[in-house]
Amino acid sequence: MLYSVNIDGKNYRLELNQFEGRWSCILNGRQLEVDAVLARRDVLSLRIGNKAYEIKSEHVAGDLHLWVGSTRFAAEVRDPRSLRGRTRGLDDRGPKKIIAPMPGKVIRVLLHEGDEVALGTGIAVMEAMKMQNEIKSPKKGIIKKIFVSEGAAVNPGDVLAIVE
Amino acid sequence: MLYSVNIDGKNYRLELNQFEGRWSCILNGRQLEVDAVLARRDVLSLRIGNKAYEIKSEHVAGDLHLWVGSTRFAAEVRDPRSLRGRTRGLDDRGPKKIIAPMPGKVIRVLLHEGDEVALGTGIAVMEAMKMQNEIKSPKKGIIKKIFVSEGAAVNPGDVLAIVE
Amino acid sequence: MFKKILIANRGEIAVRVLRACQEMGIAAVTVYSDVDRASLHVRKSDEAYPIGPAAASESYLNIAKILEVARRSGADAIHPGYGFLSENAKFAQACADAGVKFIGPTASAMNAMGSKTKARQAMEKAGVPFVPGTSRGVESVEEAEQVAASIGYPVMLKAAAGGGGKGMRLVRAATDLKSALESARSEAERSFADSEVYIEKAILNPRHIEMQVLADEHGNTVYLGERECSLQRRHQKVLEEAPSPIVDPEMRRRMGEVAVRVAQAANYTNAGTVEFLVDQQKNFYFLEMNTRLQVEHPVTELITGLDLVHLQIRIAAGEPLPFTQDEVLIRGHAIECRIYAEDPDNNYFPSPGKITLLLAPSGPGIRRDSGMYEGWNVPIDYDPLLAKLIGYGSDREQAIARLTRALGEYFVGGIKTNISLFRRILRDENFRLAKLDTGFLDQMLKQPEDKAVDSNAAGVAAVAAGIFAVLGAPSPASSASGEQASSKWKSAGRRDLLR
Amino acid sequence: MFKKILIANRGEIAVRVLRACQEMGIAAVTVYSDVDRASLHVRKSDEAYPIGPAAASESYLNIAKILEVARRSGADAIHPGYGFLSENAKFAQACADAGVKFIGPTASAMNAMGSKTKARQAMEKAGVPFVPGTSRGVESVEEAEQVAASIGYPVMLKAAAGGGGKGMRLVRAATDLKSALESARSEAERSFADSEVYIEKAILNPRHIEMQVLADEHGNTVYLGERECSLQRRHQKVLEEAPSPIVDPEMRRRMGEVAVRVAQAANYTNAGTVEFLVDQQKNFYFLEMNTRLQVEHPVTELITGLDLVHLQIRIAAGEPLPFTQDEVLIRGHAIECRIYAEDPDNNYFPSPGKITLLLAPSGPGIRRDSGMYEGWNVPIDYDPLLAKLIGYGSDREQAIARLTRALGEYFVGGIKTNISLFRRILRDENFRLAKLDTGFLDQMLKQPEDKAVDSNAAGVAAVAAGIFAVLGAPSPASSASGEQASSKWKSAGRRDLLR
Repeated sequence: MLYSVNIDGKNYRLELNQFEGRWSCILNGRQLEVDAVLARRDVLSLRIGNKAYEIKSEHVAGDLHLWVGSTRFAAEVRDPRSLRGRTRGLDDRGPKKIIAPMPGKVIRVLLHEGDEVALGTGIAVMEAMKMQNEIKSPKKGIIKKIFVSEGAAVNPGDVLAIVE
Repeated sequence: MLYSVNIDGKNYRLELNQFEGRWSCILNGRQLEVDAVLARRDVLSLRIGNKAYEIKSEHVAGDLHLWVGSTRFAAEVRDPRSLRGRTRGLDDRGPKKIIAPMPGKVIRVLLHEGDEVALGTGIAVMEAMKMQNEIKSPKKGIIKKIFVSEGAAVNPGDVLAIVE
Repeated sequence: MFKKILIANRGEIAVRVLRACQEMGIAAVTVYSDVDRASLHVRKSDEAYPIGPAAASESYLNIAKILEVARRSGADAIHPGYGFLSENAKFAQACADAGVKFIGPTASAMNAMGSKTKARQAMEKAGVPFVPGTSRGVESVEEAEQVAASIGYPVMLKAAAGGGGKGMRLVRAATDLKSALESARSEAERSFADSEVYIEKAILNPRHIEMQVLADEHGNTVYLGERECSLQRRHQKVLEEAPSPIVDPEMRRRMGEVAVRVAQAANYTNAGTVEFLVDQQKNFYFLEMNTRLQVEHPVTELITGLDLVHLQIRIAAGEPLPFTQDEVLIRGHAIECRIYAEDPDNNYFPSPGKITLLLAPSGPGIRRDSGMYEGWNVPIDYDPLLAKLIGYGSDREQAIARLTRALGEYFVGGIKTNISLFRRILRDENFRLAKLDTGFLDQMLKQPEDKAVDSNAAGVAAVAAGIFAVLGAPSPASSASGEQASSKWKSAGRRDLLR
Repeated sequence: MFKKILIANRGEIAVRVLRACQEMGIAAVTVYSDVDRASLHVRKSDEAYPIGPAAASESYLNIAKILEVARRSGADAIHPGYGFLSENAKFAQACADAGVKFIGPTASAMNAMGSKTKARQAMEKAGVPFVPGTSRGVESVEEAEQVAASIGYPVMLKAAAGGGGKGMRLVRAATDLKSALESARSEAERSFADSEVYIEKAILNPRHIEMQVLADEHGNTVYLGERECSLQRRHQKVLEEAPSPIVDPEMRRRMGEVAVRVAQAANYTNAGTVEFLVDQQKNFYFLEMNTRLQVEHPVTELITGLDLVHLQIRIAAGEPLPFTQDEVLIRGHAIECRIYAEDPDNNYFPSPGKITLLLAPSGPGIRRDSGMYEGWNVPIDYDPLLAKLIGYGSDREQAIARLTRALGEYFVGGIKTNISLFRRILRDENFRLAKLDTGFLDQMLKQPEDKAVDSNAAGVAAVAAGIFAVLGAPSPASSASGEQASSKWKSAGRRDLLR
């Protein structure tokens, strides 16, 4: 099986086949001696050569993370033949959406539509788990639209505002 | 739903219905206020009235065990309408089979077919996990048949001998 | 001894107290809000009572409901944990009035200490060392300006009823005083329903060191050594250790004796903590007394070998302290990490949700006090403290080493936690040298993190990603539960909207 | 200090040593047999090497294979754990010859102690107190009968190369001597490839108490207090505690000094344990010296605050002991439960198989050293020790209380364990009164267990059974994995048949 794997933004070409519990593996043209056991769901005991690794797999909000020991990597796997997998990063262009990073309540809206903002200017204050957090602008620009008002409950992924 | 539940040999008549996360429960004609949450697979957080219980469910070799705190109960559940569930205990009558209680090796066979045995007489010695264990006769009688010889590898449930 | 104790709390501390009850053969009654039905403390208790909706004011802070559960269950004592009603004198009084023993100090001792300004007035009489400032709330901006000018900037504004950094503001210059006072007041009002704010001289780069005391109801008061709590973010403690690396036996004795004097001045009983600011010359100033068990009590337990919750219960049951000051034996070093559901890579935003995978550390020198389990859905409604990981060692270096090892074993999948923050703190050069002050963490976090991309590890991740794909992971089970979690948040959000 | 340590073991002790390596910044290399690929020690290591089939003689006991891994990996030291090659002088010598440091005593110190009869001869010279008997193996039944008659029955037959009760027989009368000697010899031959058996006077109802010693390579030897190991079944330790309830500071000093003398007589270095039999008048007799880390070392770690594996590694690296005898501070009480995969309701038959659910205890005073995890398939090929649960308390009563609480939290689903046995021991009246001897456990197990059927709990189980049925449990996942496990046993069995 041929995979295109993206790890923290870098692409890898991975040829991987399993036969009677043994693996053959070519990563970016380099042959690797691989031995893997799924210890339990989402936990892989991996050997490459004689180096041993504990790998944890995690899905958060649709994203796949792989942990090699204590280091986290964002991962995406595509099988070119079946065109499985997703592309991403496309909707980062154009006006930036300010997304609620957590469920919570909007405590204060600090600006109005049409206000100018610098990178890092606070736009709203949210409260969750007894903590208040300022939601900041990800870029310099003008606030095109604000979708929430004070006291509103929001969910992660909800669009709070758009900066252009 | 109506169930016939057997706990450690005692039968219970259980009427149990779930509606929008709430339970109605009648055990042997007595109405109980029941509230249950499956904390994770095989672990139930159960309230009866305001008493709280942690219940663990376990399947070993086809048998269902329920642990109420640290107390283990053998359980069997039958739904009379669908006739699900199993009956058991029938093959305990007649000649007794001596079953291997663990995987391992037969180290020694202590008796021959035709020998008389008392309750608790050693019939064979098995070894597993570095320990030797004597397999004893469950009743007084005569050894009708021995199925294993010294050095044989056996699996749990294998019949080692029959005592009549 | 009590027959049945009601635990008026949730999370890891409810589990902590529950364990003490089980160990002492005392039945444990818990209470829970609607979103906490599946909590560990409910599952582990002998009796559990629902007390209302998620909002703490309608459940864990509702005195009437909790006393009603005490009555119905026949509990003869209540342990309040920390937070919630633990420092509420009205609650302590209501317990006394209802004939249920409150496991903690009396309402009057609490009152004496509950208001920072009142405590200051009482302690001044007892000759306890203080940071210069007002002993009462300031009435007006003008008064604040006068006081600040007389003690000199920088000054610190503090809520009289405060705690946890709420209503606290550092003011470096007169021009900032007015707005800081207003925002401190409004935060104090919001957090404690009490807008009283007072002024102190700000000690720059102080250490925050606190002394554990224990007083029985027969007049015996002892101190159990100090805790170094200088590692804070937004005035919230993040990591605590005992003993403090800068406190020697002589300084410990002096601080301990002041702490005992503070407790005795208030007729204090049960467990309490006297907080000090320590300046760079090792002068210590009384800050406040916390009239409850502290989050960080385990580090004291590990270096003294004592169980503070057992002792709290014994004291409340009228037993005398089973040891004298001389018998308190401090050995080794302990460090606690507060594991929060928050995202260190994203400004420490809270991160509730479903825990899809939990690998928990154990082994030599590791204590884990946790309220979470695999499959649990961390609610959005409360403090994000999930667990405490505490490392003990023969010395500080070994405690750090063991804790670092244990943090490497800890994995909480499905939500974000601050575990990586602790890995960073524990390998920080200044932390290892014990060069600590309350500004340490802000300072450290300003440095760009040394995120050398390990290209070998990235390659390993690539191989692993492929293997998971071949083996059919993501397993349908795990991604399904992820969706459940997010839709649960959504419905929680909708519920809020409909209120 | 070493850069890389090879751990020549498996199970919980391999994980224990691995953790110490991680804590000390030393890379850890592990080895595994075919059935141990999925073991925790492999998953957690830096490098892992396969060394052959399940049979220990072809893997964990194969000196050539292990030294080959040391060479390939570039390990500069080997930690043998306990069991397997840990007390094999040939292995220690082979390590020395290969230029790899063996973390333990020298081959010659091992040889001096490895044969119980040789050790006895050496110790007699050093004036160490002994149980009357032969200092060498008996040649014939006639000689045995003579010796037994002269020291008087009952006598104990023991394998010279022995350990773990193998080749050990109690003989109460002359008529039983011949058959006992034969079976002891054949068991000794089978277990140790050495049929030498010697005779000692049997001390009836003795306590088994052992003293931990530590010796560096610069001539410093200290003792770290005793462990009470009287709770045994089939001569296998089941539960150990420290300190011993009958040893006072004066007796500890006397036993400790004898233990240090024993170690010094053999030029002993690194960690070792001197075992004593203690009779009802508190006389103690030298039994043997175990030239390795003991399974039960954690109880000593908890009462002294030291890490024995760190110290073993430091000593092997040539460091002097970092403390003197006077600085050893014993505080509190610790008890260890050895959690075995065996069925206490069915004559303690081993119970390998797949762990379908694992709930692990934690919290105050609880240490857990474990080699298992949820989803792991316990192989049939090795010792059934799964984990050790150790409880610490300010005193023995609190240690018992905490351990009892923690055992209640412990759940290992899918296989049988002896957890219930420990619950029974810890609530036993005589155990609580510390009326212990090596016959205690057999005595206790002869009593019918007080299995009062809790009809309330049975009713609760009935309700729960129904709820699991409604919720769709047994889940397909768990029953499927159960089948996998049993078919795996079957195929393992078939493999054996085909050999």
